[in-house]
Amino acid sequence: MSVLVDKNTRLLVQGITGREGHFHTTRMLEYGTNVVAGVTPGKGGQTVEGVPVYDSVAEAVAAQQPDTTILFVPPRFTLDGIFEALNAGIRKVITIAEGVPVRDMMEVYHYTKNMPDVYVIGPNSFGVISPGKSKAGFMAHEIYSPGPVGIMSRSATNSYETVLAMTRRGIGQSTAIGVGGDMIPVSSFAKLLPLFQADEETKAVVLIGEIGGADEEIAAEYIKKHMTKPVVAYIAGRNAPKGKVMGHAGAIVGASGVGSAQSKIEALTAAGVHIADSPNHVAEILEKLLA
Amino acid sequence: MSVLVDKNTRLLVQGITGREGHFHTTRMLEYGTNVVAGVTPGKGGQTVEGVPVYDSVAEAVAAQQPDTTILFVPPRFTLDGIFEALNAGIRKVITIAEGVPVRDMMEVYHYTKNMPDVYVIGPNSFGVISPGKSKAGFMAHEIYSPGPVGIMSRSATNSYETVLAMTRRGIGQSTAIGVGGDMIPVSSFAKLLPLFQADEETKAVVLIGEIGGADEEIAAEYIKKHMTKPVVAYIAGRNAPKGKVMGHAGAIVGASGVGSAQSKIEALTAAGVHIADSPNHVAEILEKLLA
Amino acid sequence: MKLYEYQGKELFRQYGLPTPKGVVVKSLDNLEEQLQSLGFPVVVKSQVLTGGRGKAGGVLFADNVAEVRAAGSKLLGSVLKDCTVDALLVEEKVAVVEEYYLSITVDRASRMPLVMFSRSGGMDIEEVAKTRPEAIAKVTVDPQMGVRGFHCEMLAKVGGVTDPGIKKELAKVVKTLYNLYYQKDATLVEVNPLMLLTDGTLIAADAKVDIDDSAVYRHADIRAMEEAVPVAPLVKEARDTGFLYIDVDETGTVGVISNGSGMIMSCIDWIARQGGQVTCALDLGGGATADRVAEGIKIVLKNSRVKSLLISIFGGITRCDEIAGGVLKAVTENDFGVPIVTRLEGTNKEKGLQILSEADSKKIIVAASLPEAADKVLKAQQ
Amino acid sequence: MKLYEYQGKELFRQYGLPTPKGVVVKSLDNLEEQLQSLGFPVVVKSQVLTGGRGKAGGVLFADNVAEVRAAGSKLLGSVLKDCTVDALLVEEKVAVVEEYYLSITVDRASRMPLVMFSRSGGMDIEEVAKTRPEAIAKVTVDPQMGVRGFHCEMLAKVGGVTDPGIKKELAKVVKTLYNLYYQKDATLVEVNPLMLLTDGTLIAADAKVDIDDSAVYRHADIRAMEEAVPVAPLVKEARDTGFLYIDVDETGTVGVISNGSGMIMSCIDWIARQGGQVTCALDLGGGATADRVAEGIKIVLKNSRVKSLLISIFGGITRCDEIAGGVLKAVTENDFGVPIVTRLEGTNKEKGLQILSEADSKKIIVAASLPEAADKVLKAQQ
Repeated sequence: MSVLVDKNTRLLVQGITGREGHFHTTRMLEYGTNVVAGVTPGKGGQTVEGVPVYDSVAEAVAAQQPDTTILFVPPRFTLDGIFEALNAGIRKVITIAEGVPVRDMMEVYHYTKNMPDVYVIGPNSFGVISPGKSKAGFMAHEIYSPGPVGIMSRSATNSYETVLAMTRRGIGQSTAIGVGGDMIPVSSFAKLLPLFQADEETKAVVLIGEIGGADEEIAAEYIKKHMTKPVVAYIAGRNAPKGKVMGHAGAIVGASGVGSAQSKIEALTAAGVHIADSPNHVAEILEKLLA
Repeated sequence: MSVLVDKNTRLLVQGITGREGHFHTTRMLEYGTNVVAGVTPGKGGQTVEGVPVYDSVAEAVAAQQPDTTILFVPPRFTLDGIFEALNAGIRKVITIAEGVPVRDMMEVYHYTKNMPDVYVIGPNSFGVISPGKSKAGFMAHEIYSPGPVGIMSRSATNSYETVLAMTRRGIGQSTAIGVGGDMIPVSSFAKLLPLFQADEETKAVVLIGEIGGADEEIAAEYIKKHMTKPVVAYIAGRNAPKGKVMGHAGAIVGASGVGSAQSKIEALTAAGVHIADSPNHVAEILEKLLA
Repeated sequence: MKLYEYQGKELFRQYGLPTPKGVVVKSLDNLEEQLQSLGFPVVVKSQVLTGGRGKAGGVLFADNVAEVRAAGSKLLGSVLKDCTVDALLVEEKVAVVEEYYLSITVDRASRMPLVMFSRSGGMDIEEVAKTRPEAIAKVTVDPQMGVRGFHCEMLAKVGGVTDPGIKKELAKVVKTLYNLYYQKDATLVEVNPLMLLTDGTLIAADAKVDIDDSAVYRHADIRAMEEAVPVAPLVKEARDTGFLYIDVDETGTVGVISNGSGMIMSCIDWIARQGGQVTCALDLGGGATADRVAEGIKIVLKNSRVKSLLISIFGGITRCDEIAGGVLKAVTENDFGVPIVTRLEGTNKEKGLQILSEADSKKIIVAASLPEAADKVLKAQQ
Repeated sequence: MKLYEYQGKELFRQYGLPTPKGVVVKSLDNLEEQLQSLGFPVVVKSQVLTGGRGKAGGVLFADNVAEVRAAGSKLLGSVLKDCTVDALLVEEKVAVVEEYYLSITVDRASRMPLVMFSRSGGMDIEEVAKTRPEAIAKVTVDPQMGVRGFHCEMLAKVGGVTDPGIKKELAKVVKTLYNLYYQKDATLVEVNPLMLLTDGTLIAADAKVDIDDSAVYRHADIRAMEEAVPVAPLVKEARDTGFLYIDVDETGTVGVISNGSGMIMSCIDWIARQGGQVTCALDLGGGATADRVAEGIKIVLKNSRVKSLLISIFGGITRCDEIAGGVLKAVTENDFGVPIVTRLEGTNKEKGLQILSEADSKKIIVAASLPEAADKVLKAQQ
């Protein structure tokens, strides 16, 4: 088992004929991902590394029945691409683009918020990987190893650090998910935790958060109520710079403290989560938990 | 049992201080409906027939925990009223107003379409009544009698005819729902059929449709697949006048025949539904079915 | 509310969708002056709120002012498919490469706007729909998404447009038309033909726009167009009283008054089953008082085709005693030669029947059920 | 992208939200002419992209042109909370009854716009937030609903506005501001104070608008405002190269270069834990080539506070050999006195380490982990 992607995943690549799309299709195929189709409007009929290309997601779905899609399209076409995939009935959408307007992802979030079986990972995500089975993303897959730990991270680099530290200690991963580093990740920690809780292969979960937003606090509520598996969290940004603040709105909202590293760590601690000081520390804690 | 409203219903009346709102609150209270609160902005603190009035639905919810609301507000405030109720967490909304813009109900339909437990009845509905238990609407409740038949109708008057014919034959009703006579009813036949199928008291279901739209055809699909209880249908408008048609769009769409009385009757017949020629005929068929 | 072509085109231009250069002509006085901004040749188009105008001879061509005058003399004031021509739209002819079809209406099954597009536009589009339905692309647009690039791609692909430049133009037009449709509460927007010009741009050569009557109130610009739209006298009189008057069939002889469109349809169905035919119907809506019911009866009986009248009421909000009082009032105050069959059920039924039984007029006939009422209203004509 | 008050007010007026009559003054030449459309007294307000302007002395009052000149001489070119004053907004004073607070920002928990309103507006609103949080109404707006009458009712009720006329005015302003916020891709719109005038209308006396940088491309009017907004030289240079330069702390001594904000935060955290302090950081984003990495290093080292540089890369899209090549190039082509600690992981790590090991420069220090790198970058300064 694993979550979101595995050996049975039928992956679509939107923007497959672009530079990034082509390169990472090659890398994903090398890893063993079952890339069944690609889409680039106007390029239907071509192939990329043997993968058939279609003009639209609807045509790709009709011909190849993909169940998951990854978008290698520029940020300004991301909203269209996500909606096209959802409209064609694809329920798992992975968006790696950085610089997607906040409003666009707000629209996607609210469009999908009542769809229990729809997962939109990202934007600004490194993708999803179930080591040894399948990857849908651009992560450096060499550092991953199969194993019992599920990982969710807002930061790509911090999750790489953590995975490397784990792999060096012989602790593998069931699935690693980049929830994305933007202001509004669509399917965030609380939506993904039930998947790890239900996954038989996963014995522990790592949550890599950072300052800003309330997703870690919301996840803490879920963990408190529903998680029976141990959770380890690392929160980056305790010493992050404060931006020049314009206006009072931030201060008024911030009066509650939600969004600070301290607020997140307190909420997670209260939910029984093990707090790590660094990616390396995550691996140390896991070593003890899984011993 | 019964569906949508019963003795436990805690009803809110939006627009309770208006002429219609006040009159029908009185009638509903007389019938035994548990009207727990009313809302009219700016009239908070008053009472209507002993029912406390609040300025907003949120305040009414906090104070009286209504679970269902009925709107006696003008068509141009209906969208705001429905959204206010949904926003305050009420899951059952009954809208009687006639003349609500189509786009407004399109917005409500799509806003709620993925919410499995939300029912928006109407617009242009006579309401919902579970005879002998509770009513949320303006129907002439004197003609109803408790019994085993669930009714859904696009037309108020045709459902009254049917109910009267049934009651005269001694066939009572579990619940009667006015799905509304407008172009876009929100919760239509297919969304309500599962409630009647699950309701222990309901032994048979009556569907009163009319020409236009595809809700009867969609209901036929559901009936074919899921309904084990007998369904009787009456479709009004076989001889209805054709409006002066402007443009070709109607003809192109109409080429498939969907929306005509014939299309609906064929679809329902194929789903095993008993077709009645008139409201009176509905009662005759039921008499045999329930014998 | 149906808009004239020239009104629809005003909306198109407001949204940035190009239309041919044109002038609205309502009288032939000072024609030269009226047309001075136009080049020739021109098309002279009757402004009527119905389809099939071209085939019915309502569109003529002219190469100069004299020919426009000749066409205008022929068209202005003429009756085209039941509509009197009060205005003409005189437009410059444009050099056309192809004629497309584009429309947006509502798909009632999915409750979404439905965009239809075909490369085979023009007058024969309905024929295309029958013989080559695959040549018409149909795409529903989730209003929470709005119209997106991929919708336009699908329309172009199925509709048979492959040229990238034209695809781009088409996408622009589709998005513009969708915004107009949605923001202006339209129930129909149709452009047929949508003309592809030699320079590769698209232009709306016709405009059929229907606005949701319930939403006109929130569009000042459309409210302003309302007065130019003709309304049949009885429809207008009914509307002013708050009722809905419906012309059913010119060959009919029965009038129907009821409260609610469902009941009206059932009345029409019953009378048809008994071998009769309804000519017009009036929907009182909910809660009519005796005075207003009397007004409604007077309106229906102004239609001289009505030989007998069926009033069928199922009282909910509406009270039967008010209906009966209205019938009595109408009969007392007027000298109709038309029998009125009344059938009452629901709120205050007994009180209503009491009023009617005391009326003592041969013109007032009471029926206990809808079948009986349908029967009696036809027999009353014999 | 933060907008100046006068730019924000341009947007307000575009949406129909009234602002006081005013003139933007960038030079005191021909001052009389510049101010000729204004009546006196006026307020002279420094245009800076930071809060607390009033308390810092950036707002002055004037009764005539001479006093404006005096105020202008004092303010123009001065530095206010780190911002140089390049422009003034001179506005007519208005007769005020009350000062409200109104803002819209994003509630990241619910992913909805958050509208905040208080009757206790003005400079002390943050104090109100601390001592009387109940005096500030907070309402999240589901973007699929848009702002509705009931939202405005709630804002008025909690905010303490009871007068029906003012409530109506407030609802209009809230809806206008929401449309601006949503349609213009704002991440903040703040009006403080929103002034209630003696005639019962509301007017925006200040404007703080922040537009989502990722969405500026689709707003031509905001793109046009961009050039008036000053950007710190290193930030601009980085942006032109496609990087993100971040000022961290003026007292810091370490520079950080990495790929991704998460890693940058971790670097800052680690260095802080070791007792050091980062002064600035550069985010390369994904996929930087050697040439561009060298450019990035040059930009960071232009900050004279940087005494040592930490480059920490975890290669995914980014390749470690390109990073190493860039370090080598930067060191070879320039004569920095600053040691560079490099830590590489991920794609092509071995190739990258090989390049660095062959470099033979004392300024290039290699670290195997982030803790080691943090340690070495601080020791390198001693």
